[in-house]
Amino acid sequence: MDSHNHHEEPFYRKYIWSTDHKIIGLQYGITSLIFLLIGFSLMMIMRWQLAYPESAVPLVGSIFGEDGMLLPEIYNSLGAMHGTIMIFLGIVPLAVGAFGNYIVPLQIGAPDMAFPKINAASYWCYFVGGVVMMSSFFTAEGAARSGWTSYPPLADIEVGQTMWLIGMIFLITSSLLGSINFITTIIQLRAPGLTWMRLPFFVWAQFVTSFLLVLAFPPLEAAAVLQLMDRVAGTSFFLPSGLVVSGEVLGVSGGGSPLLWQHLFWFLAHPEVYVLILPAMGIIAEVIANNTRKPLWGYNSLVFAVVFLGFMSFIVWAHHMFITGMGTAMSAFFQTTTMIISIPSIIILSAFFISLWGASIRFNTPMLFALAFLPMFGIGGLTGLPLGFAAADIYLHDTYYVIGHFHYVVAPGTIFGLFAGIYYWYPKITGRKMSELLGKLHFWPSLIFMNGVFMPMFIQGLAGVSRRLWDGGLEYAHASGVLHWNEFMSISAWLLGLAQLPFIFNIFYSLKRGEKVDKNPWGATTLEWTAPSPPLPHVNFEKIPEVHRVAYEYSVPGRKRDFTPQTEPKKG
Amino acid sequence: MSSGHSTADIQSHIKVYMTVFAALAALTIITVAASYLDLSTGEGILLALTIASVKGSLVASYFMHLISERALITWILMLTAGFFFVLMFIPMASFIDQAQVG
Amino acid sequence: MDIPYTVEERPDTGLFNAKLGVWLFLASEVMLFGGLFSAYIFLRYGAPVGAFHEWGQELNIPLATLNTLILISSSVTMVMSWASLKLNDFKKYKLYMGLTLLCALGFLIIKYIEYTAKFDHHIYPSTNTFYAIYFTLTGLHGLHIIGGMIVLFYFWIPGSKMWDSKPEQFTNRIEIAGLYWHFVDLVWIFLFPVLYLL
Amino acid sequence: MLKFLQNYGLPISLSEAGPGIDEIIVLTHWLMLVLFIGWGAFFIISLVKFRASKNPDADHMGVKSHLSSVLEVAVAVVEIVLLIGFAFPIWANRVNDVPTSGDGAVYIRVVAQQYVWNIHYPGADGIFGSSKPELVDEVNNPIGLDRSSPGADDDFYTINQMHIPVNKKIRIDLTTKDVIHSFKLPELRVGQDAIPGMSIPVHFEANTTSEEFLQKMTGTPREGKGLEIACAQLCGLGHYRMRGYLTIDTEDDYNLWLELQAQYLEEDSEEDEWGDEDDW
Ligand code: HEA
Ligand code: HEA
Ligand code: CUA
Ligand SMILES: [Cu+2]
Repeated sequence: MDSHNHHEEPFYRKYIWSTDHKIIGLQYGITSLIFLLIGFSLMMIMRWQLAYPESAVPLVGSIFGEDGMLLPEIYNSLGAMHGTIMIFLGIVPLAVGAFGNYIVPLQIGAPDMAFPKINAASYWCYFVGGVVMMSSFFTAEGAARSGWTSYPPLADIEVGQTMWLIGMIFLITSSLLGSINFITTIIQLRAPGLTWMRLPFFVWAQFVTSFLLVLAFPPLEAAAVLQLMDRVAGTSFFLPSGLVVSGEVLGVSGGGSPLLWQHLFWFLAHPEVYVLILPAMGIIAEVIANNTRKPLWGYNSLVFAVVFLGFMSFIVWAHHMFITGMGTAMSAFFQTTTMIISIPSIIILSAFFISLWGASIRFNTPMLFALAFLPMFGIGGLTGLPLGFAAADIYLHDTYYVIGHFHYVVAPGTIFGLFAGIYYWYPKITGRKMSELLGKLHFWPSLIFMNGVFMPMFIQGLAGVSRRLWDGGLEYAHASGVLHWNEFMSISAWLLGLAQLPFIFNIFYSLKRGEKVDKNPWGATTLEWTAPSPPLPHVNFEKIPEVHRVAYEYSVPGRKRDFTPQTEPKKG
Repeated sequence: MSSGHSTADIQSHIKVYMTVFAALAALTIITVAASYLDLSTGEGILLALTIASVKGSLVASYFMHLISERALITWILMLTAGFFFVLMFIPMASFIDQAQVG
Repeated sequence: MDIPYTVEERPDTGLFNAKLGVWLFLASEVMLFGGLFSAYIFLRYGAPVGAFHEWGQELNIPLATLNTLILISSSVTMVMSWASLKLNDFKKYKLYMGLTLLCALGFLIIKYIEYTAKFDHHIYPSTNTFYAIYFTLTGLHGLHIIGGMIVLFYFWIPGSKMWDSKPEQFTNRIEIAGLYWHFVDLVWIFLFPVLYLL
Repeated sequence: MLKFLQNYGLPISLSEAGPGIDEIIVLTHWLMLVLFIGWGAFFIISLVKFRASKNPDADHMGVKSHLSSVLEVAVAVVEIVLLIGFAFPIWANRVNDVPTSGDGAVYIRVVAQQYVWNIHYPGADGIFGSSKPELVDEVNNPIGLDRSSPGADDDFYTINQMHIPVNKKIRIDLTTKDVIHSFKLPELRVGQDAIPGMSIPVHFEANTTSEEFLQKMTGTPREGKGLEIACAQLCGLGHYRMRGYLTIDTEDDYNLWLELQAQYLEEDSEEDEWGDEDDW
């Protein structure tokens, strides 16, 4: 690109309509952190309702109605939008859009992404999608209220869904543009000498993630188009004949099937959950290798496992649909594939655990988050197993057990992974380290309150409490024994919110006051640490690096430093 | 494909393109004609899809140069084709397998 | 520092960036139409036996056959315009590209005639599931044509200046635009029998 | 483990299929516990033993043995056993062995709708009349029963009140009028989505009556609160209150209840003769 005249770029070219992967990465990062905060805020309101179902919401209650009570329809809106925002506007853009954009080209020694303009377009599609989603709160109909899964017929007949669908189409387009770019970049722009088996594990994780996005997202786009047709053109793709809604026979031609949506939706949404977790695992791998001062254990099996995981994730989707009345053959198939897919996860986690043995572990903030990730993801992953057996799922489906399962993988799992990444790469982006003290002040309460929020969900789930209940189960007798946990979880959630303040403060504080560091403060081996901090606009490196070694040469016996950068030539 | 093509190469390509064009046109006529035959539904579907697949592979192989494309592309497409068929048939199979009172 | 392999091929993959990019894009398109075809199968299975065939009788097969031929021709002219560039014949390129656009326009006009004929008979997407999927599939395909036309038009007139400065890159661009265009043709090759003939 | 899980929420099971389902939940939790404790112990030991302050120089090679592969294979084997030994058979039993009225099963239709459960009983003749969407009248005929269809005259339906006899096979045909709902009897370990456009069979057998259950619950927070039908799938703003009541009767009580319902039906239709709904 126009590398020779980047000095004279006007402000809007440099920071707004930029094609530099680093700026785009930051744009993604800032936008998605804000969305995370919004998604979390919605949940803090909902947690009030769940803890104290019969009282007005403090502070913001007046928005929802005269008496400040949260109406069930608003609760449903907040729930659907919490899921949507967290997944499609928060985690994916942060994990893939921000970290992928900023780090991947640096780690493979490329001057930029392969298609810088498409990269910018991807961000702006995401931005528009986000604006559409958010503005749906302010329309007369309100935001979507049929769950993030948007199951028809409910989603076909419920108000507010149209904006959601339009927003999704933008978000999907954004992800497609982005992931095509990633794959091409990783295949084409690796620096000389950077062979596949020398790639940092993070790049592998992003590579597989991008494939999942490219191949799994389009069916949901198709499904979104069909649902949009149902809503605006009066078709009935997902509506069977003879529905009676509020006493009136629905005036549509009928003949469609609600299960069609579920198949198309989960064909994406299962791979999507691995999109949420793989980048985090990649970050964890980098942080662990660096702070154990030793190579990742079993790099080859890690790579194999992540590729296999990606492949398998396309054929397990119907484990979300066991209770739709699946027959024996299909349930056997999907249970088996679900069990198979748990094996690569176990391999990956085991490799991380074993990497700790014989290490010299530095407990800095990124490492703390990375270490906490392991058991937290472990709990989330392990509780996926009973859900994967159709027989057990008969009882556990759509209870808080499921909610507990996936929050353990996404919140103390993925979010911790992303926190680790932010603390780890912050010096590369700004040239300064984040405050360790504030970091620890962020870490410990977060760890405690995360468990405070999500552990009791398993108890409620075992008791059979359904999800998406406006009153948190007050109505139901079978919930009576576990209802008292609601208050506990809610208080934990608010404290968890408070625990984020040191983090937010830290981000701004360290920008100015953080300890100034050189380009490789952690003593790391991978390529991004050979670029200046921050890397040069548009070109990253003073000179395209040449790679001579595998990704993690730490503590090789007989060398005077305990790390050997990938760029260091082999002698002799 | 972008480099390393001599003029003669291209000229021979052009001949191939014309042949493929003729084949595509002919197959189009055939498939339309066949649809007027008195075939059972199953046979009709089979025949029409076979012809379409032949036409499709002609376009992909020659116009899109897949026949001489790099292995990498072929691998990506094979992966895609695999998931395409999964997407096509497993939802259907699962629907048929559904427990349901008729 | 420029981004490597925008024009020349990377030795170990044998590809330039945009070629890989467009194939990945086409892979995602395959899955997009895959989702819709999957919907077609689902709905056809769910409809009364023979109903899809019955409902499809309203469609105008001769007109669609003509459209198929037009689209195939546009694919040929497209590949010819690329070959002309390879032969350094810019005039021919302009001619063939113009013809491609003309074919595309013809296709859309015929599509328009077909659509209006349906609307005149009060056939809409909401009429039954067959027409729902018919209008969705052909509509989406039509959008792909329109998108392709915009790109091709750009390369035909305003973007063709690049030929003077960077002929090789321009040829590459025509090649990948062609890949997209052939794909759209390929989709139609399947849509035509599936919607009109079965 | 079962006791443990029951201390942490899991209700006691009241159905024939319950123990099987509990069994697989319990076994999976054992597997999870073993993995968690095993790796957890390894994790803690590593953190303590290899902290930088104690172990300043890392060992480049680390663990050399491939014991972990053995472990992974072991997990896979356990999963296979669980699949073949438990998950598949339980599922097959749930889906395939659907009893018919020939087996002496009690036959009930359940029609879900936004936010109630309509329970449709075939009456003394054991034959369900047909229902038609056009006939639905939310007040007088919520399930759109066609009284003129064969076997329909003695059909009756209740709203949110389901009675079943204990120790008898129950077969339910589950449908819905509008959106997806999910029919869930937590204590009976029954769960099935109601999908629009489909009628899906569900079967189970209760082995404890409501009364016995309530006795067992004395002294717990559950005291005095009977069994219920939960809706487990988001179905709109009233999802949280879509609750039905389930009563498991002894055979005699059940028959009494049926008779009572038949009486009500009679009284109803007599009243109706002057009403205007039946004029056509
Ligand atoms: C990042 C996201 C993520 C990840 C990684 C997973 C991973 C898994 N998930 Fe999860 N899942 C979700 C996100 C995720 N899931 C979401 C969002 C939903 C709900 C969607 C909705 O309905 O709204 C869901 C729902 C869901 C269901 C449907 C439940 C229902 O609706 O009834 C099922 C069923 O099979 C399932 C199974 C699994 C399995 C078997 C894994 C496996 O891949 C897990 C494998 C991992 C392990 C087996 C852990 C191994 C760990 C160790 C060996 C170490 C242990 C040691 C210590 C802890 C010290 N998941
Ligand atoms: C990635 C996905 C994700 C994440 C991270 C979370 C995070 C959280 N979720 Fe969410 N949740 C979902 C995805 C997610 N959730 C989905 C898909 C559903 C189902 C929806 C449906 O039913 O349709 C759901 C449903 C759901 C429910 C059930 C509602 C119901 O069924 O009625 C509950 C209940 O407590 C809940 C709680 C929480 C809480 C307390 C957190 C907390 O852990 C939040 C923790 C988050 C943070 C700690 C973020 C901190 C970040 C910042 C503060 C940013 C800083 C900003 C700057 C620097 C600018 N969630
Ligand atoms: Cu019915 Cu929820
Ligand atoms: Cu899943």
